[in-house]
Amino acid sequence: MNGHIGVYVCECGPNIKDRIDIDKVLEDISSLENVKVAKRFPLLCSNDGKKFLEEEIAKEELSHLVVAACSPREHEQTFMTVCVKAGLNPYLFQLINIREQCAWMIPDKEQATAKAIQYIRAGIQRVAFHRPLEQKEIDSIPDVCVIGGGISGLETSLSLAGRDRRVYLVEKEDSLGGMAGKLSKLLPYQGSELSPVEAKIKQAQDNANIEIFTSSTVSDVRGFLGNFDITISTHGESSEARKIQAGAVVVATGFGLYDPGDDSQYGLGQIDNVFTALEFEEMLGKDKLLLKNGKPPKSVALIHCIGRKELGYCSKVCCLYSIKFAHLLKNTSADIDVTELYTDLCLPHKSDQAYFDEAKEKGIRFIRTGDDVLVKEKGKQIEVEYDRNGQKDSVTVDMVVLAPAMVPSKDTATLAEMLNIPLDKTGFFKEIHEILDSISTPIEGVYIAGCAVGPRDIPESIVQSQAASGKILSSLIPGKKIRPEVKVSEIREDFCTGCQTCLSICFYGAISYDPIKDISVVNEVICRGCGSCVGSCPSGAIRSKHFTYPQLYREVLEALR
Amino acid sequence: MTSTQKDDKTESKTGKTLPAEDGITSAIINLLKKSLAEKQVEAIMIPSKVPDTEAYTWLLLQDESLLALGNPLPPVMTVQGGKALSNVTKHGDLQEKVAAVMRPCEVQAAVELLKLKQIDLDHIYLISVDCPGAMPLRDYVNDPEKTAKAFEEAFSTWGENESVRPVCQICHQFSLPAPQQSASSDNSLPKTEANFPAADLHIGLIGGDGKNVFLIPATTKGQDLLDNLDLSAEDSMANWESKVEEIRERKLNKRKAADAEWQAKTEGVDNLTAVFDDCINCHNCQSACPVCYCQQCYFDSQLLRLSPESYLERAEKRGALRFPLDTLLFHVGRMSHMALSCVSCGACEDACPMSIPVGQVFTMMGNKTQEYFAYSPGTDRNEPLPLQIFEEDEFGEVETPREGAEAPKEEAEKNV
Amino acid sequence: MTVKKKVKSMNETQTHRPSIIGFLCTWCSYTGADLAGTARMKIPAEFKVIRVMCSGRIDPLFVLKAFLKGADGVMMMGCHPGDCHYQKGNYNARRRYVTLNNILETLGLDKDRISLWWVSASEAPRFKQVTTDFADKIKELGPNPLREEIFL
Amino acid sequence: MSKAVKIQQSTEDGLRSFFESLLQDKTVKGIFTLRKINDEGGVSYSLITDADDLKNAVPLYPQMPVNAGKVLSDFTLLEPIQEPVAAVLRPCELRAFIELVKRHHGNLDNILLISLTCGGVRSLKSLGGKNDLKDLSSYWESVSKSDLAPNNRETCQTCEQFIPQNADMVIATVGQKDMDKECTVFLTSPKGEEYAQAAPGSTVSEEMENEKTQALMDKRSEQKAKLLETFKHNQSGLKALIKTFAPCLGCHGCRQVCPICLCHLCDFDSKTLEYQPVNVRSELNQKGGLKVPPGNIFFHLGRMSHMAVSCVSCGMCSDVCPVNIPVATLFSTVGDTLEKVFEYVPGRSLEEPVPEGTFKEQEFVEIGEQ
Repeated sequence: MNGHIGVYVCECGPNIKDRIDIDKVLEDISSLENVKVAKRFPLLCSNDGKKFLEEEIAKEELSHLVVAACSPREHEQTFMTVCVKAGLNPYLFQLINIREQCAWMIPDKEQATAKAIQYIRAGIQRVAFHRPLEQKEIDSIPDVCVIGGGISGLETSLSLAGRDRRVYLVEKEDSLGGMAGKLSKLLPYQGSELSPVEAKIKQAQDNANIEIFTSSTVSDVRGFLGNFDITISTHGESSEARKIQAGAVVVATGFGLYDPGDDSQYGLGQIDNVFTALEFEEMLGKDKLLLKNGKPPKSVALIHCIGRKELGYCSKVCCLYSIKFAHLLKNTSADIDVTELYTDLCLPHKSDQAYFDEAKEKGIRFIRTGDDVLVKEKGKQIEVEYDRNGQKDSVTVDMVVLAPAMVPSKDTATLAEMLNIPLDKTGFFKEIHEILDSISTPIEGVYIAGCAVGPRDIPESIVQSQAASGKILSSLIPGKKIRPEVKVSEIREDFCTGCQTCLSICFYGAISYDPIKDISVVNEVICRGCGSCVGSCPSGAIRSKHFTYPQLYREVLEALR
Repeated sequence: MTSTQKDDKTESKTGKTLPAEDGITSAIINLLKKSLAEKQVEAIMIPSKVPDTEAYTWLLLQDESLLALGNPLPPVMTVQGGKALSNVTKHGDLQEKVAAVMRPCEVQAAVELLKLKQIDLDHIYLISVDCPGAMPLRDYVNDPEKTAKAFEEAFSTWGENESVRPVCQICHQFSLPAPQQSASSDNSLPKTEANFPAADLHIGLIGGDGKNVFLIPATTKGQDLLDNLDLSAEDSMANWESKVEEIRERKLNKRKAADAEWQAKTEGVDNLTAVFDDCINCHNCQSACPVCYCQQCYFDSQLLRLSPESYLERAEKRGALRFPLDTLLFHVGRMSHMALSCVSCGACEDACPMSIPVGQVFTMMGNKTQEYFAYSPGTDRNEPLPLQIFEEDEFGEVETPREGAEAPKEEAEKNV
Repeated sequence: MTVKKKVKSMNETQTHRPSIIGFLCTWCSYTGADLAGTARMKIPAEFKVIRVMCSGRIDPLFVLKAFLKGADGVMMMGCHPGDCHYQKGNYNARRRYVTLNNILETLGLDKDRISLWWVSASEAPRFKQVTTDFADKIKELGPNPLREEIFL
Repeated sequence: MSKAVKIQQSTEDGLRSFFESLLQDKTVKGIFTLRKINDEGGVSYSLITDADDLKNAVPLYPQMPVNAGKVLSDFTLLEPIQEPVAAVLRPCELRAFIELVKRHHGNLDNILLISLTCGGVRSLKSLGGKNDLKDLSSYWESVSKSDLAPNNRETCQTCEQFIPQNADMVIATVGQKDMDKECTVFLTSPKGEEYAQAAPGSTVSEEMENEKTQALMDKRSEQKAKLLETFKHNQSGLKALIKTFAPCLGCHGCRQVCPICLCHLCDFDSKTLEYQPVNVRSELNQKGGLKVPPGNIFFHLGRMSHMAVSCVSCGMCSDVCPVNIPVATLFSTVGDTLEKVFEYVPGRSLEEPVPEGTFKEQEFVEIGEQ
């Protein structure tokens, strides 16, 4: 190669000047092959510095630029912009970090200087193998795919559709509404008797911007913010797959309920008149609150915290709906005897305390128990054994209602796999930050809302859904171009032997297989340039741009000087 | 051909006679030491023995102490020298003056590779040495000591030794590679850069009886090297020359006989097939061959692959289809690619795990085609490759040149 | 620059100082290294960084090449499992490291010269500690015999 | 107990007549097996479609000219076979084929997989490169005695996987006293049972893995232990490694015949890894000399890092090495290590993902954290 490489060392005030013998550096490298010019400058990231570099590139007709200064994380972009201004492809440039990882790490000036020389030599060797790369720009798709037709999914869809975004709403059940839709009544203090869920379903169905897919699941997702290719499979007598494009995905797949199992100490499925909260809700809904023998219960025990210990988290909503049950039971007949067995009470909202006190006034008994509660048959009745401050005690009732914990809905793991988003140890989707950003995922353009993230109550779910919509509306602006990664992987066709190992390695589904050519193909828009596929290719057919074998190998050679 | 030999005799070469008190090896090694010490060259490439083993390998060395491992004429030819040199220079000038000491056929290969742009000789001094032949690699691997001893005898029985490899027994390029009947070959010294033969410098052993070695410059480059080492070529080499010619005559006759024999043995597809019957498609012959330089051999590529159905059809045509497919196509095809440049070094035969006489067959085929084009590979850097030039009125008689390559392919599938 | 000059300047640096190559993922380990610098932590001078986008990019062949070329030590560094910027690249890195490590061990080669470390963007002290410890270990091991080995 | 068919003929004739019936009633389109190609004892794999040609079939011939897994992979690379074909493979060849299929290099559809309890194959080397295998009595005698057959490949002598998995049928040879009188074929899959109906014999039920196979297993394990010991002494360490590969010609024949090396253009033969003049100079200056061609050990270790985890220890590599480097010993020893590390047995199952294409989050957790 007979290039014109320009090498510029930044003094960075005293930071580099005082700790590295820059003149020695310049003396060593200025004589190297292909080095046209080597100079020093007080502060290259300053406006003067940028102007200086710009002029130099033109004046010296540089083919490649090497800047020895601070960390690429600091000013790589700065100098790349300079290159662009000067008409030099920004990828024909290399920033050598002689500040953080040299000057500041090595007190001994001589050693620091020697190492700086090595780093810069490596940079010069490397840059000689750089190739110009082009920044692509592609249109972004403003439409959104919402997975899950529960209260969160509905809320998200409605607020997006309200801003004229096209929404694809995918629900695996044959009807919308999700868990919240199954609730007979919301807490009285939470407003109207009529479930707002139904209202939202109606609005969604009437909204022209929302396309609803019931009995459907998302079977494939590829891409990133602004550009997802999604396959929606509809099941039922005629199952079909439909390919759609969307700019963002909201996962609002809700939750499932903890199953203590038939052989648990709660007698579920073993003893008559032991019900789960959901079964109880259905009875309430049908206004058929009766025992198996058709008689109304005279006494009911409500057991909280089922699975709390096993799962290691509080589900947050059980206390309230159990109290709700108590209220409703009392409303059916005042002399019904209701006992609530809890290990810890969770009353998060401002109105909850009053609601709880009211229950106590109505004569509902609240007993704080230890973790071990045992439900067993006692004649026609049910005895619930528990310990209370270490004392064994028990209560005998006609009916027992269990409040099982919320658990991730069953297809959570599969979805996580498909979307390449992580789960946390509870098995719910993992948010970027539990406090600071509870709806974003590591994948740009994929958001999580509602109980898919963890136990939430309805108001919290709704707020989250609105937040997700807000994020999307502010980041995914119609007409705004998207700039995909430049330093992506590419396949050298004649080397590729079609073993498809790279397909299983790529987390982004950026690599596909071309059966005609019998080779792998990289989708450069989806590829994020991590380069994991490179190491997996036995034929060396994959090259990651700007981190090619020769480029890195030069660095290795110089490091071994 | 013999006529050219006579012409060579008429004008006798001059060179430098170097006494070899401690044997020819140390004489040559000392010469190389001297040229390193006096900075005439910056590096030496020479076959060397890997310490604590019987194995030989090529060594490119700068540190003169390493010369102790060197042996200009090891009992075996491991990697063909031309290939080895190409391996380190094919991507450009080494920018270091290197003296490469090789067997004549290795020098020839280097020159062929030069024509094929697979080697860069700018800073290289090609030095050839009178070669008594090489022992079969398998013999050496199985019993180094015995084989090495047997090889020693080859120095006393120039051209008559039966234990060296068959291709060596019939090799007529055992000395300074000389063009056969190529027009450009004028062996009078000094050669001009514009028209030099294969080696820059040749080291003669024949007629020195192990007491002397002869340094014969073949190019001005070689001559300058000698001059700078105060070894100017003033002695007459007539004695060496006549002995070389004598042996060459004998070997040419042997070669004719062998060619005839092999032609008979390989006449017709069935015979040819029989010769390659044991082939297991390891393609060692191809990768050991110095003039098979392709990065991806056509015969290893996917291009020949068919669908299972067509394999079945082919099988049904004949009742049985042999796998791997196209074994014979590979050999015949390879032949068609490189026979013209075949320097009869026998590397292929050494590398064959099934002891197929592939070297001997290719030598025979090589001779035929080379005579046909009046081409002698690797003896003159300026002689163009026959297939890179053509004369419009040549070979009028030939109708369909591809027939030869096609027919065996069809047959190869049968093998029944 | 002419070959002669190059040869000379190379021979000058021949007096052997140990050389340790670190392949650092840009998101965690390289950032952690920067932080160490910003905090003016003393890091062994023989430790030389090669930046890659992800530890998953570290082709075992690089490590092998560096090792055979005579690197006295090679460190692969990436994000802690679960924290990879690309989700799972570091798991691949780990498998490849394990493969190489076991090959070297089985063949009785200095597997200890090759190591893998998880260092996050905030773990400057850990960066200092692992690089220093490894450098000490390498000093104990002495120079990599492969550096002088001719018959490779 | 597993089902088996017994044919009252010598094992080879029994197989021939079985294949004949398969071909005649068109149950299969062809038989893929070893076949004589000359009178000097030369054999090659062939696809036999004509029943009359079966006389040349020698399915049990103790030689492996090429790894049949590689051949079947080539055969089915472009598309699956449409009509059924029966293929006779040795266990390691079958394992190789499975590994290749996993890497999308081949397809199992419509192949009736017939394997055998394998007494090993003779090393081509032991024959001085000549294919002269006329006298097999000594071989068959030791196989019937569950002994290590003389002149077998080293990898065969130490092979503990000689009882095939994933086959539809398994021909019993190890420890079979009267192979000259009877032919026993175990039916190890429903497919096998279905096709066996064409076999001219009676169905019995026998133990495929019996004390006789166990006897051979013990001998091989013992041999393997020995080999590992000598390996530790002779092949371990840098010096030993260099000695081992000193004679290497760089012909890469080992890679060419390796069934797992599926790349049609090997990275190590590509320009990427070739030495530029600058590399040659820098190494020359650094060390005072370098072996030419360079990068020999790099090739072998690199190839190892690519395929050793799937090495099926068929021993082809050692057999084609012109300079007798014990390539297979090295590779299969390393393979054994990796097998334990990744709990991955090459060719065991189609479902197991290839190690280089997957990982477990919970594995090797201590690494990198200390």
